[in-house]
Amino acid sequence: MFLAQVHVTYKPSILDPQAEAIKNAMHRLEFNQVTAVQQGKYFEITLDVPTVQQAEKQIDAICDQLLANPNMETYRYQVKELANQ
Amino acid sequence: MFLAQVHVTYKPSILDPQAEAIKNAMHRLEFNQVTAVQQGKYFEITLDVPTVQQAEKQIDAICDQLLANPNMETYRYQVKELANQ
Amino acid sequence: MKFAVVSFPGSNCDEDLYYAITDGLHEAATVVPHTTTDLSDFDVVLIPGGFSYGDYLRSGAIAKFAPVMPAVKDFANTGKPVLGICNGFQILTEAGLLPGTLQHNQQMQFICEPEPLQVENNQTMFTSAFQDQQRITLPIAHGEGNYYCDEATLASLRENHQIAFTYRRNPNGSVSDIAGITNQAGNVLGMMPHPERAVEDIQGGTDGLLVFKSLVQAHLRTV
Amino acid sequence: MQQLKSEPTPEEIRDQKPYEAWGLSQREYDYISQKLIGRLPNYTETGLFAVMWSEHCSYKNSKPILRKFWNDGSRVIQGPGEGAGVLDIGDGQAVVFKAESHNHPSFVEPFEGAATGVGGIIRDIFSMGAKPIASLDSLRFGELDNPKNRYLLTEIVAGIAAYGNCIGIPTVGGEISFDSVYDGNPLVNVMCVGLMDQADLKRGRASGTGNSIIYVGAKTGRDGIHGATFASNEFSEEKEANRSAVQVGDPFMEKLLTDACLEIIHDHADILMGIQDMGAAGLVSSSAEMASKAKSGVTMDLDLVPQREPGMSAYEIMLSESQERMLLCVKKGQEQTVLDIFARYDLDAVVVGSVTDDRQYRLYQHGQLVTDVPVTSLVDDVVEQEQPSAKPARLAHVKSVETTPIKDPAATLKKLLGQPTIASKQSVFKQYDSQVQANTAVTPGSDAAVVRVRHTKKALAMTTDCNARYIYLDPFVGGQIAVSEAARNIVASGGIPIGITDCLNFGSPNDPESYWELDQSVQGIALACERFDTPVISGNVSMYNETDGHSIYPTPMIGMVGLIEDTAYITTQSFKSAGDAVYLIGN
Ligand SMILES: Nc1ncnc2c1ncn2[C@@H]1O[C@H](COP(=O)(O)OP(=O)(O)O)[C@@H](O)[C@H]1O
Repeated sequence: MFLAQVHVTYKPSILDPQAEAIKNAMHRLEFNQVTAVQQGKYFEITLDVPTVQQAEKQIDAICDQLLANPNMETYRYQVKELANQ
Repeated sequence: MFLAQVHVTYKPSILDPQAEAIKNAMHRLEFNQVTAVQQGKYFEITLDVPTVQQAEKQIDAICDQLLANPNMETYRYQVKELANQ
Repeated sequence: MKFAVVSFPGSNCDEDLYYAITDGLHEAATVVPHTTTDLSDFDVVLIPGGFSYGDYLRSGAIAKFAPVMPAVKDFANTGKPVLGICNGFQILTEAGLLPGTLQHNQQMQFICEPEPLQVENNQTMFTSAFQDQQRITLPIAHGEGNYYCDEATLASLRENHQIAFTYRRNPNGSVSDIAGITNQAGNVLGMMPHPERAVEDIQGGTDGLLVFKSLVQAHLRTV
Repeated sequence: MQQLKSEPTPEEIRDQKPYEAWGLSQREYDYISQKLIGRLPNYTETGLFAVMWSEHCSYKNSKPILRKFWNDGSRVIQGPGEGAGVLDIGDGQAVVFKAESHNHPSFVEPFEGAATGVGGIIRDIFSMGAKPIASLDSLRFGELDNPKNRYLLTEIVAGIAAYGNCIGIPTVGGEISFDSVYDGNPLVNVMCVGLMDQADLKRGRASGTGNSIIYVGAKTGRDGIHGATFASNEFSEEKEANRSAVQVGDPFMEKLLTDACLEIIHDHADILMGIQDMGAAGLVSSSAEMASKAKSGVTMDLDLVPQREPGMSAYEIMLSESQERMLLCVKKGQEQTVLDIFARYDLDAVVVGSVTDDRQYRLYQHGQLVTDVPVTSLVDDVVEQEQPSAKPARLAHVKSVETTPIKDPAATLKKLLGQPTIASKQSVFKQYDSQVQANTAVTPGSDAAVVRVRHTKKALAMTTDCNARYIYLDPFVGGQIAVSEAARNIVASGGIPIGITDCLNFGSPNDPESYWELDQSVQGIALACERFDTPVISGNVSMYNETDGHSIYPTPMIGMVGLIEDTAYITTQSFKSAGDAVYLIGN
């Protein structure tokens, strides 16, 4: 069993209205020292495969096909083995 | 300048329809070895404060008040100092 | 009788509510901006549907910090009625005036359709004009209307008769088919269906008008 | 004339001809440099000409044909040529509408492409002074057995829903059909309808020497600038791979922008000289067109333009298609009134320039004059191109097509009803908030949608229609059929048809057969419009809808609006009660 931790974030040039709105909300709450906010998605995916190579291959494919929109987003991930329960 | 990396995720007891939908989509794409999916939000927040303690205190408050809904979400974060540009 | 309709940046049913009161109910209504800090002149506060602050982050999450919110809480504490519809319901849960949370619809899509409902409790300020267990139809239009609360909260909602409306064919996955709940005191109601879209025949039904008529009845009892 | 160090010199542009890749022909380039400005244009200017002279902005290929449309009629207050057309509906009120296509962006990035399509057409409506009261969407996809098409359908519908629902404009109708000719080239056409008091009518004019040009709304980023137009020396390979020109919509900001602009139009009409949205070719087309229509000049300082990314060149700032931006012309000395209103809505608004009397178009960046050309050379002097036209060879054989007689009508009926094109579209329109604003009297699922005009007895019926197969078989008659179908939908809903808008989705104008189809269908539409007394008051042309040399069916979408004099006349499609008589009318 492997656990993949995936981060999907916007490419730098993409307008992210959500992050803007969140930053503005922080400023309204008087957290004025916040100078930048970026937001993205985070996934934890458990895979029942025998090797880390297989886990990585599948996660790569899942990110490409499903989790990230290649027009606007990039992704990165880490795969680690889970201790047997 | 400090950078906080914040993860907001659902409490384990909460059924997250979005994560369910994503898991189902993975199965439709024949990634059948995926046994569990959790999803959450990821934020990178840049703060212009002098000390790491101040950064952590602010991030804690921001998470509590804004980024996480205590009914269903938990958060964790890491703060690191940014190299001066 | 004076109704306040609180308009947040991104609210989009504020005018609809205003007209439901003025044209449907023939009472006086004022649309007040999110910067208002005193609502004590009004008899009822209405929190409209829409996408306050874009509903970015979570629906209602940013609106709960709007300058008007302390006034809404003060108003609720006096025991006068506060009604949140759709995004208004989401804001009231985020602000802690109502228990629970509204999650994404189970099927992850926005749903707009007339929805068969049941009045579960006609003993509230918002439902007294309905019959007990009356079956009604109101439009729904939401992407995040899937009501969630934990077991303990659900038990106390039941015990205190806080469930005001239920869906007759659960469209979104809500716990216990919940479509609308009140707070424990019974003077704050949040509901996902839109009564303000069902006040004139041309809109396809008038069941929504009874929510507002109930408020008039409740007001008459207090004066 | 200045250019940045990294940009090619005018001589290098002349010799290396980058403009050809931007769609400017050698003849056009020569005409511009020799006849219109009398010198070689610099890099920024060449870019401005390329985009302003493109079909998208100038309609240079389609204009000769579009003139054949009929746009008279007693109700017409504003015909084609402004943000949207305007028709008189009595009581001092007017209906404003227009349709626009967002086909290519929706193929590249379906969710955002469709969402920004909705956002764009809404700005055209409120910039006239009208409150947007309804939208309709006309969609075409390839067949659904192809997963790519299912993906496009899901995402495009979600994008339309996300934008329309959030901004609070009901999506009340539309149409969808499926055919493999749209594989690789889906059509996303959105129509928006607005309601206004005639007294509030505003136009896109930069008039009155010395008056200020105010930029408002989202910051400018490098969105939507066509990849091909990036000179390779501006970006290192690595950066290029990591950046993206996708336009992203922000319906929340557009809601604020709509409310703020309408407030200024209502309360400060006297100081607002003109207003226009920044659509295709953003800042350059809006400012140049506003100056052209007012027969004035304009000067802007690009350093003042709110920017989302550092280091943007003048070319990029001017061509950016960032969404949710508007340009206003405001009386000198009265700017603060307008800026204060935008500040109240938390919107960026800045004075970026002023109106001049010499009819020159001047841009400054970093204190240097980077563009100095006559306004007319950008907007009015575009050389129209009547293209060669030829009747498609296939039409010679149309009549010989055999049809087989139906043996088992029940089975055929079931099969027909199972076709996605014919089946119920409820799974789509259920995702649209069709009732916000609480005026929708007939929601999707009937013939035309009906939206009542609050506080009057009136209502407006609206529909979009086009059966592209008929047009493929006979564009002239097919064009008439499209208008007739729309009119039947309006009449069946209780309305009198009063006008149309259109989206002309065609193949390449350089293909004589496509050009002929465009010409014929426009003539067919024009004739039908005259008969129905429904002037064409606005519209949009989308050409080059082809993949690998295969063009889509010619698809001139018709958006029609009808006036229902009394809400009591509203009728819906469904059978009402058992025992009612059923009549069949017509042949
Ligand atoms: N994309 C769409 N968006 C909104 N409504 C739609 C859409 N497609 C179809 N509808 C609605 O469904 C109903 C039937 O449409 P359609 O199948 O095109 O029927 P018809 O051929 O009779 O016009 C109409 O009310 C139409 O407005």
